[in-house]
Amino acid sequence: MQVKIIIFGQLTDITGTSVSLDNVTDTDNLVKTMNKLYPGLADKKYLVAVDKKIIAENSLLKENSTVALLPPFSGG
Amino acid sequence: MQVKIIIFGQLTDITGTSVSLDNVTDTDNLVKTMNKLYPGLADKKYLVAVDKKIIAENSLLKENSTVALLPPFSGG
Amino acid sequence: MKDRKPKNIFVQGAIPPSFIADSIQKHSTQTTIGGHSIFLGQVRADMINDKKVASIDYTTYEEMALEKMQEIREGIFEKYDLTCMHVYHSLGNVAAGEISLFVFASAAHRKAAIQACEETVEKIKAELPVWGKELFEDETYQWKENKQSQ
Amino acid sequence: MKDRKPKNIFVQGAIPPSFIADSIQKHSTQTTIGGHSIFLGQVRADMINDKKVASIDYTTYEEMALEKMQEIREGIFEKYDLTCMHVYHSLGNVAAGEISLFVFASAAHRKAAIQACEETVEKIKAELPVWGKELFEDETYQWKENKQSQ
Repeated sequence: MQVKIIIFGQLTDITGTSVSLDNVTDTDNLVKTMNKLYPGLADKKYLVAVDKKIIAENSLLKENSTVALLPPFSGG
Repeated sequence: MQVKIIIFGQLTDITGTSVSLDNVTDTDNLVKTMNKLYPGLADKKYLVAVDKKIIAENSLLKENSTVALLPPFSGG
Repeated sequence: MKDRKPKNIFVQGAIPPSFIADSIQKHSTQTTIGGHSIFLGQVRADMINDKKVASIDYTTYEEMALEKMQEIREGIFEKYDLTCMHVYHSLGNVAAGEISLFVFASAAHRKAAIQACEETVEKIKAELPVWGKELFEDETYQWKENKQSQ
Repeated sequence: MKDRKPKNIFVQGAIPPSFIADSIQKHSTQTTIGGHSIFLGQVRADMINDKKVASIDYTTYEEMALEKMQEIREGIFEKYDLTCMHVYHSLGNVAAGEISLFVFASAAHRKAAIQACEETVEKIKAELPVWGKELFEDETYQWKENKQSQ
Protein backbone atom coordinates (compact mmCIF):
# COMPACT_ATOMS: atom_id res chain seq x y z
CA MET A 1 0.00 0.00 0.00
CA GLN A 2 1.32 3.40 -1.06
CA VAL A 3 0.98 6.37 1.29
CA LYS A 4 1.87 9.95 0.50
CA ILE A 5 3.38 12.01 3.29
CA ILE A 6 3.51 15.79 3.05
CA ILE A 7 5.76 17.73 5.37
CA PHE A 8 5.66 21.35 6.52
CA GLY A 9 7.59 24.06 8.31
CA GLN A 10 10.88 23.27 9.97
CA LEU A 11 10.48 19.53 9.32
CA THR A 12 11.08 20.17 5.63
CA ASP A 13 14.71 20.97 6.51
CA ILE A 14 15.04 17.28 7.45
CA THR A 15 12.80 15.45 4.98
CA GLY A 16 11.99 17.78 2.08
CA THR A 17 8.35 18.57 1.34
CA SER A 18 7.02 15.10 0.48
CA VAL A 19 7.87 11.45 0.85
CA SER A 20 6.09 8.33 -0.45
CA LEU A 21 6.20 5.09 1.51
CA ASP A 22 5.17 1.53 0.73
CA ASN A 23 4.20 -1.02 3.33
CA VAL A 24 2.93 1.26 6.07
CA THR A 25 -0.45 0.29 7.48
CA ASP A 26 -1.01 2.70 10.34
CA THR A 27 0.31 6.01 11.63
CA ASP A 28 2.49 4.55 14.43
CA ASN A 29 4.13 2.38 11.84
CA LEU A 30 4.55 5.39 9.54
CA VAL A 31 6.19 7.51 12.24
CA LYS A 32 8.61 4.68 13.10
CA THR A 33 9.56 4.24 9.46
CA MET A 34 10.08 7.97 9.01
CA ASN A 35 12.27 8.17 12.12
CA LYS A 36 14.44 5.39 10.74
CA LEU A 37 14.79 7.11 7.36
CA TYR A 38 15.27 10.59 8.89
CA PRO A 39 16.83 10.29 12.38
CA GLY A 40 16.59 14.10 12.82
CA LEU A 41 12.79 13.76 13.02
CA ALA A 42 12.79 11.66 16.19
CA ASP A 43 13.09 14.52 18.67
CA LYS A 44 10.89 17.01 16.80
CA LYS A 45 7.46 18.04 18.00
CA TYR A 46 4.70 17.65 15.43
CA LEU A 47 1.11 16.62 14.92
CA VAL A 48 0.02 14.00 12.42
CA ALA A 49 -2.99 14.61 10.17
CA VAL A 50 -4.61 11.93 8.03
CA ASP A 51 -6.62 13.35 5.14
CA LYS A 52 -6.58 16.79 6.76
CA LYS A 53 -7.80 15.62 10.19
CA ILE A 54 -5.40 15.77 13.11
CA ILE A 55 -5.27 12.38 14.82
CA ALA A 56 -4.84 11.82 18.54
CA GLU A 57 -4.00 8.10 18.49
CA ASN A 58 -2.77 5.42 16.15
CA SER A 59 -4.92 5.30 13.01
CA LEU A 60 -5.19 2.80 10.18
CA LEU A 61 -4.26 4.10 6.75
CA LYS A 62 -6.12 3.48 3.52
CA GLU A 63 -4.80 3.22 -0.01
CA ASN A 64 -4.11 6.78 -1.16
CA SER A 65 -4.36 8.30 2.31
CA THR A 66 -2.47 11.58 2.59
CA VAL A 67 -0.60 11.95 5.83
CA ALA A 68 0.72 15.36 6.90
CA LEU A 69 3.39 16.09 9.50
CA LEU A 70 2.64 19.43 11.14
CA PRO A 71 5.20 21.12 13.39
CA PRO A 72 3.96 23.92 15.74
CA PHE A 73 2.02 26.55 13.78
CA SER A 74 3.41 30.05 13.46
CA GLY A 75 0.99 32.01 11.30
CA GLY A 76 -0.27 35.54 11.86
CA MET B 1 -20.13 88.54 39.83
CA GLN B 2 -20.63 87.44 36.24
CA VAL B 3 -20.55 83.75 35.37
CA LYS B 4 -20.67 82.29 31.90
CA ILE B 5 -22.61 79.08 31.43
CA ILE B 6 -22.09 76.94 28.33
CA ILE B 7 -24.63 74.28 27.50
CA PHE B 8 -24.33 71.14 25.39
CA GLY B 9 -26.28 68.34 23.74
CA GLN B 10 -29.99 68.03 24.32
CA LEU B 11 -29.98 70.78 26.95
CA THR B 12 -29.37 73.33 24.19
CA ASP B 13 -32.93 72.67 23.01
CA ILE B 14 -34.06 74.29 26.28
CA THR B 15 -31.49 77.00 26.94
CA GLY B 16 -29.53 77.69 23.76
CA THR B 17 -25.77 77.23 23.81
CA SER B 18 -24.76 79.84 26.38
CA VAL B 19 -26.21 81.96 29.17
CA SER B 20 -24.58 84.62 31.37
CA LEU B 21 -25.74 85.12 34.94
CA ASP B 22 -25.05 87.77 37.56
CA ASN B 23 -25.27 87.18 41.28
CA VAL B 24 -24.56 83.49 41.43
CA THR B 25 -21.91 82.51 43.98
CA ASP B 26 -21.88 78.74 43.89
CA THR B 27 -23.03 75.91 41.67
CA ASP B 28 -26.11 74.95 43.73
CA ASN B 29 -27.23 78.53 43.47
CA LEU B 30 -26.51 78.52 39.73
CA VAL B 31 -28.54 75.36 39.13
CA LYS B 32 -31.50 76.80 41.09
CA THR B 33 -31.39 80.02 39.09
CA MET B 34 -31.19 78.13 35.81
CA ASN B 35 -34.14 75.92 36.78
CA LYS B 36 -36.18 79.03 37.49
CA LEU B 37 -35.28 80.60 34.16
CA TYR B 38 -35.68 77.35 32.20
CA PRO B 39 -38.21 75.08 33.94
CA GLY B 40 -37.58 72.36 31.33
CA LEU B 41 -34.09 71.85 32.82
CA ALA B 42 -35.33 70.73 36.23
CA ASP B 43 -35.92 67.07 35.35
CA LYS B 44 -32.95 66.66 33.03
CA LYS B 45 -29.92 64.59 33.91
CA TYR B 46 -26.60 66.41 33.55
CA LEU B 47 -23.21 66.92 35.11
CA VAL B 48 -21.80 70.32 36.03
CA ALA B 49 -18.21 71.24 35.18
CA VAL B 50 -16.43 74.32 36.52
CA ASP B 51 -13.47 75.37 34.38
CA LYS B 52 -13.51 71.98 32.63
CA LYS B 53 -13.52 69.90 35.83
CA ILE B 54 -16.64 67.89 36.66
CA ILE B 55 -17.76 68.70 40.21
CA ALA B 56 -19.33 66.23 42.61
CA GLU B 57 -20.65 68.68 45.19
CA ASN B 58 -21.54 72.35 45.59
CA SER B 59 -18.58 74.52 44.53
CA LEU B 60 -17.88 78.22 44.96
CA LEU B 61 -17.56 80.18 41.74
CA LYS B 62 -14.94 82.79 40.96
CA GLU B 63 -15.17 85.86 38.77
CA ASN B 64 -14.96 84.64 35.15
CA SER B 65 -15.53 81.01 36.02
CA THR B 66 -16.91 79.04 33.08
CA VAL B 67 -19.59 76.58 34.07
CA ALA B 68 -20.65 73.84 31.65
CA LEU B 69 -23.83 71.76 31.77
CA LEU B 70 -23.12 68.32 30.35
CA PRO B 71 -25.95 65.90 29.56
CA PRO B 72 -25.06 62.19 29.12
CA PHE B 73 -22.29 61.77 26.55
CA SER B 74 -22.99 60.05 23.27
CA GLY B 75 -19.79 60.16 21.25
CA GLY B 76 -18.25 57.37 19.24
CA MET C 1 4.36 65.46 30.43
CA LYS C 2 1.19 66.59 32.17
CA ASP C 3 1.48 70.15 30.90
CA ARG C 4 1.98 69.47 27.24
CA LYS C 5 -0.69 70.76 24.90
CA PRO C 6 -3.23 68.02 24.25
CA LYS C 7 -3.27 66.57 20.73
CA ASN C 8 -6.26 67.44 18.61
CA ILE C 9 -8.40 64.38 17.93
CA PHE C 10 -11.29 66.02 16.09
CA VAL C 11 -11.85 65.96 12.36
CA GLN C 12 -14.64 67.70 10.50
CA GLY C 13 -17.14 65.22 9.02
CA ALA C 14 -16.64 61.50 8.40
CA ILE C 15 -13.26 59.76 8.65
CA PRO C 16 -12.45 58.48 5.13
CA PRO C 17 -11.09 54.92 4.67
CA SER C 18 -8.13 56.41 2.75
CA PHE C 19 -7.16 58.32 5.92
CA ILE C 20 -7.14 55.01 7.82
CA ALA C 21 -4.98 53.42 5.10
CA ASP C 22 -2.50 56.31 5.33
CA SER C 23 -2.31 55.89 9.11
CA ILE C 24 -1.57 52.18 8.73
CA GLN C 25 1.02 52.84 6.02
CA LYS C 26 2.90 55.30 8.25
CA HIS C 27 3.55 52.51 10.76
CA SER C 28 5.52 50.37 8.32
CA THR C 29 8.74 52.10 9.38
CA GLN C 30 8.12 51.14 13.01
CA THR C 31 9.43 47.61 12.82
CA THR C 32 9.17 46.87 16.54
CA ILE C 33 5.39 46.70 16.07
CA GLY C 34 3.91 43.19 15.81
CA GLY C 35 0.18 43.96 16.06
CA HIS C 36 -2.28 46.75 15.45
CA SER C 37 -5.77 46.81 16.92
CA ILE C 38 -8.24 49.18 15.29
CA PHE C 39 -11.77 50.10 16.28
CA LEU C 40 -14.04 51.98 13.89
CA GLY C 41 -17.40 53.40 14.93
CA GLN C 42 -19.84 53.55 12.02
CA VAL C 43 -23.13 55.49 12.01
CA ARG C 44 -26.07 53.07 11.99
CA ALA C 45 -29.28 53.79 10.04
CA ASP C 46 -31.36 52.80 13.06
CA MET C 47 -35.15 52.72 12.76
CA ILE C 48 -36.70 54.66 15.65
CA ASN C 49 -40.49 54.89 15.74
CA ASP C 50 -40.64 54.13 12.03
CA LYS C 51 -38.15 56.85 11.17
CA LYS C 52 -34.70 56.10 9.80
CA VAL C 53 -31.52 57.80 11.02
CA ALA C 54 -29.92 59.51 8.01
CA SER C 55 -26.90 61.00 9.79
CA ILE C 56 -25.51 62.08 13.16
CA ASP C 57 -24.41 65.61 13.92
CA TYR C 58 -21.59 65.57 16.50
CA THR C 59 -20.70 68.43 18.84
CA THR C 60 -18.22 68.64 21.70
CA TYR C 61 -16.90 70.76 24.51
CA GLU C 62 -13.58 70.82 22.76
CA GLU C 63 -11.14 72.15 25.38
CA MET C 64 -12.50 69.78 28.00
CA ALA C 65 -12.63 66.82 25.58
CA LEU C 66 -9.00 67.25 24.54
CA GLU C 67 -7.83 67.45 28.14
CA LYS C 68 -9.89 64.37 29.00
CA MET C 69 -8.53 62.47 26.00
CA GLN C 70 -4.98 63.35 27.06
CA GLU C 71 -5.75 61.96 30.53
CA ILE C 72 -7.20 58.76 29.01
CA ARG C 73 -4.10 58.36 26.78
CA GLU C 74 -1.74 58.77 29.72
CA GLY C 75 -3.63 56.17 31.74
CA ILE C 76 -3.54 53.71 28.84
CA PHE C 77 0.19 54.21 28.21
CA GLU C 78 0.92 53.63 31.89
CA LYS C 79 -1.11 50.42 31.88
CA TYR C 80 -0.12 48.82 28.56
CA ASP C 81 3.19 48.34 26.77
CA LEU C 82 2.20 50.22 23.60
CA THR C 83 4.32 51.54 20.77
CA CYS C 84 1.76 54.20 19.85
CA MET C 85 -1.91 55.07 19.83
CA HIS C 86 -3.96 57.40 17.65
CA VAL C 87 -7.55 58.54 18.16
CA TYR C 88 -9.79 60.49 15.77
CA HIS C 89 -13.40 61.52 16.33
CA SER C 90 -15.71 63.27 13.91
CA LEU C 91 -17.45 66.57 14.54
CA GLY C 92 -20.35 67.86 12.44
CA ASN C 93 -22.37 65.71 10.10
CA VAL C 94 -21.59 62.02 9.48
CA ALA C 95 -23.97 60.06 7.25
CA ALA C 96 -25.20 56.52 8.03
CA GLY C 97 -22.55 54.06 6.83
CA GLU C 98 -19.68 56.48 7.41
CA ILE C 99 -16.98 56.28 10.10
CA SER C 100 -17.14 58.67 13.10
CA LEU C 101 -14.53 57.14 15.45
CA PHE C 102 -11.10 55.67 14.71
CA VAL C 103 -8.98 54.22 17.53
CA PHE C 104 -5.65 52.70 16.50
CA ALA C 105 -3.35 51.02 19.07
CA SER C 106 -0.02 49.39 18.12
CA ALA C 107 2.33 47.25 20.19
CA ALA C 108 5.09 44.66 19.90
CA HIS C 109 2.61 41.99 21.04
CA ARG C 110 -1.04 41.63 20.19
CA LYS C 111 -2.52 41.46 23.70
CA ALA C 112 -1.40 44.96 24.66
CA ALA C 113 -2.68 46.43 21.39
CA ILE C 114 -6.06 44.67 21.63
CA GLN C 115 -6.70 45.47 25.29
CA ALA C 116 -5.53 49.09 25.01
CA CYS C 117 -7.77 49.68 22.00
CA GLU C 118 -10.82 48.18 23.68
CA GLU C 119 -10.32 50.06 26.93
CA THR C 120 -9.78 53.34 25.08
CA VAL C 121 -13.02 52.89 23.13
CA GLU C 122 -14.94 52.25 26.38
CA LYS C 123 -13.44 55.34 28.01
CA ILE C 124 -14.18 57.53 24.99
CA LYS C 125 -17.82 56.44 25.03
CA ALA C 126 -18.17 56.96 28.79
CA GLU C 127 -16.00 59.99 29.52
CA LEU C 128 -15.54 62.17 26.46
CA PRO C 129 -17.87 65.20 26.35
CA VAL C 130 -19.24 64.58 22.85
CA TRP C 131 -22.89 64.55 21.84
CA GLY C 132 -24.56 63.03 18.81
CA LYS C 133 -27.81 64.33 17.38
CA GLU C 134 -29.52 61.70 15.23
CA LEU C 135 -31.08 63.36 12.20
CA PHE C 136 -33.94 61.45 10.60
CA GLU C 137 -34.73 61.35 6.92
CA ASP C 138 -37.74 63.65 7.52
CA GLU C 139 -35.42 66.27 9.08
CA THR C 140 -36.66 65.77 12.64
CA TYR C 141 -34.07 64.60 15.17
CA GLN C 142 -33.41 63.00 18.53
CA TRP C 143 -30.39 63.14 20.80
CA LYS C 144 -28.38 59.92 20.81
CA GLU C 145 -27.73 58.07 24.07
CA ASN C 146 -24.82 55.70 24.59
CA LYS C 147 -25.66 52.45 26.25
CA GLN C 148 -23.16 50.85 28.60
CA SER C 149 -20.58 48.76 26.84
CA GLN C 150 -22.77 47.08 24.26
CA MET D 1 -23.76 25.18 5.35
CA LYS D 2 -21.12 22.66 6.39
CA ASP D 3 -20.51 21.48 2.85
CA ARG D 4 -20.00 24.81 1.16
CA LYS D 5 -16.61 25.39 -0.42
CA PRO D 6 -14.37 27.20 2.08
CA LYS D 7 -13.52 30.83 1.22
CA ASN D 8 -9.94 31.48 0.21
CA ILE D 9 -8.16 33.60 2.83
CA PHE D 10 -4.66 33.57 1.39
CA VAL D 11 -3.04 36.40 -0.53
CA GLN D 12 0.40 36.35 -2.11
CA GLY D 13 2.83 38.65 -0.28
CA ALA D 14 2.00 41.53 2.09
CA ILE D 15 -1.52 42.89 2.56
CA PRO D 16 -1.43 46.51 1.33
CA PRO D 17 -3.09 49.28 3.40
CA SER D 18 -5.10 50.26 0.30
CA PHE D 19 -6.68 46.79 0.33
CA ILE D 20 -7.73 47.39 3.95
CA ALA D 21 -9.20 50.77 3.01
CA ASP D 22 -11.19 49.16 0.18
CA SER D 23 -12.54 46.53 2.58
CA ILE D 24 -13.67 49.24 5.01
CA GLN D 25 -15.23 51.30 2.20
CA LYS D 26 -17.29 48.33 1.01
CA HIS D 27 -19.06 48.21 4.38
CA SER D 28 -20.52 51.70 4.08
CA THR D 29 -23.62 50.29 2.39
CA GLN D 30 -24.24 47.99 5.37
CA THR D 31 -25.93 50.53 7.59
CA THR D 32 -26.90 48.08 10.34
CA ILE D 33 -23.21 48.00 11.33
CA GLY D 34 -22.23 50.17 14.31
CA GLY D 35 -18.70 48.97 14.97
CA HIS D 36 -15.77 47.34 13.20
CA SER D 37 -12.91 45.66 15.01
CA ILE D 38 -9.75 45.09 12.99
CA PHE D 39 -6.57 43.25 13.88
CA LEU D 40 -3.45 43.58 11.75
CA GLY D 41 -0.39 41.42 12.23
CA GLN D 42 2.81 43.21 11.20
CA VAL D 43 6.19 41.53 10.67
CA ARG D 44 8.64 42.63 13.38
CA ALA D 45 12.33 43.22 12.68
CA ASP D 46 13.26 41.20 15.78
CA MET D 47 16.92 40.93 16.78
CA ILE D 48 17.80 37.27 17.37
CA ASN D 49 21.42 36.52 18.36
CA ASP D 50 22.53 39.84 16.88
CA LYS D 51 20.82 39.16 13.57
CA LYS D 52 17.87 41.17 12.37
CA VAL D 53 14.74 39.64 10.81
CA ALA D 54 14.37 41.13 7.32
CA SER D 55 11.20 39.27 6.29
CA ILE D 56 9.07 36.22 6.95
CA ASP D 57 8.30 33.60 4.34
CA TYR D 58 4.89 32.03 4.99
CA THR D 59 3.77 28.59 3.84
CA THR D 60 0.61 26.62 4.57
CA TYR D 61 -1.17 23.32 4.14
CA GLU D 62 -3.78 25.12 2.11
CA GLU D 63 -6.65 22.63 1.85
CA MET D 64 -6.49 21.90 5.56
CA ALA D 65 -6.08 25.57 6.52
CA LEU D 66 -9.14 26.62 4.51
CA GLU D 67 -11.28 23.89 6.07
CA LYS D 68 -10.03 24.85 9.54
CA MET D 69 -10.71 28.54 8.90
CA GLN D 70 -14.23 27.68 7.78
CA GLU D 71 -14.73 25.77 11.03
CA ILE D 72 -13.38 28.72 13.07
CA ARG D 73 -15.71 31.13 11.20
CA GLU D 74 -18.75 28.95 11.84
CA GLY D 75 -17.94 28.74 15.54
CA ILE D 76 -17.51 32.52 15.78
CA PHE D 77 -20.78 33.23 13.94
CA GLU D 78 -22.63 30.86 16.25
CA LYS D 79 -21.20 32.57 19.32
CA TYR D 80 -21.37 36.27 18.38
CA ASP D 81 -24.04 38.42 16.77
CA LEU D 82 -21.91 39.56 13.82
CA THR D 83 -22.88 41.22 10.58
CA CYS D 84 -19.81 39.92 8.75
CA MET D 85 -16.21 38.86 9.16
CA HIS D 86 -13.28 38.80 6.74
CA VAL D 87 -9.88 37.17 7.20
CA TYR D 88 -6.78 37.46 5.02
CA HIS D 89 -3.40 35.87 5.60
CA SER D 90 -0.22 36.32 3.55
CA LEU D 91 1.71 33.52 1.88
CA GLY D 92 5.24 33.92 0.56
CA ASN D 93 7.53 36.77 1.51
CA VAL D 94 6.43 39.65 3.75
CA ALA D 95 9.06 42.25 4.71
CA ALA D 96 9.47 43.66 8.23
CA GLY D 97 6.97 46.50 8.67
CA GLU D 98 4.44 44.96 6.29
CA ILE D 99 1.06 43.40 7.15
CA SER D 100 0.67 39.60 7.07
CA LEU D 101 -2.70 39.11 8.81
CA PHE D 102 -5.93 41.09 8.52
CA VAL D 103 -8.98 40.12 10.59
CA PHE D 104 -12.04 42.35 10.20
CA ALA D 105 -15.21 41.75 12.27
CA SER D 106 -18.30 43.97 12.02
CA ALA D 107 -21.46 44.05 14.14
CA ALA D 108 -24.34 46.28 15.15
CA HIS D 109 -22.74 46.70 18.58
CA ARG D 110 -19.08 47.05 19.45
CA LYS D 111 -18.74 44.23 22.01
CA ALA D 112 -19.59 41.49 19.53
CA ALA D 113 -17.20 42.90 16.92
CA ILE D 114 -14.32 43.32 19.40
CA GLN D 115 -14.69 39.91 21.05
CA ALA D 116 -15.19 38.05 17.77
CA CYS D 117 -12.10 39.68 16.26
CA GLU D 118 -9.92 38.87 19.27
CA GLU D 119 -11.09 35.26 19.50
CA THR D 120 -10.59 34.73 15.78
CA VAL D 121 -7.00 36.04 15.98
CA GLU D 122 -6.25 33.65 18.86
CA LYS D 123 -7.71 30.70 16.98
CA ILE D 124 -5.79 31.57 13.80
CA LYS D 125 -2.51 31.68 15.74
CA ALA D 126 -3.22 28.42 17.56
CA GLU D 127 -5.06 26.29 15.00
CA LEU D 128 -4.27 27.35 11.45
CA PRO D 129 -1.59 25.21 9.74
CA VAL D 130 0.64 28.10 8.64
CA TRP D 131 4.38 28.38 9.16
CA GLY D 132 6.64 31.40 9.12
CA LYS D 133 10.33 31.23 8.28
CA GLU D 134 12.18 34.27 9.59
CA LEU D 135 14.78 35.35 7.06
CA PHE D 136 17.68 37.36 8.47
CA GLU D 137 19.52 40.12 6.68
CA ASP D 138 22.52 37.82 6.14
CA GLU D 139 20.24 35.32 4.32
CA THR D 140 20.28 32.72 7.08
CA TYR D 141 16.91 31.85 8.66
CA GLN D 142 15.09 30.36 11.59
CA TRP D 143 11.57 28.95 11.89
CA LYS D 144 9.21 31.24 13.78
CA GLU D 145 7.36 29.98 16.86
CA ASN D 146 4.11 31.47 18.11
CA LYS D 147 3.94 32.10 21.81
CA GLN D 148 0.66 31.62 23.61
CA SER D 149 -1.57 34.65 23.49
CA GLN D 150 1.02 37.38 23.93
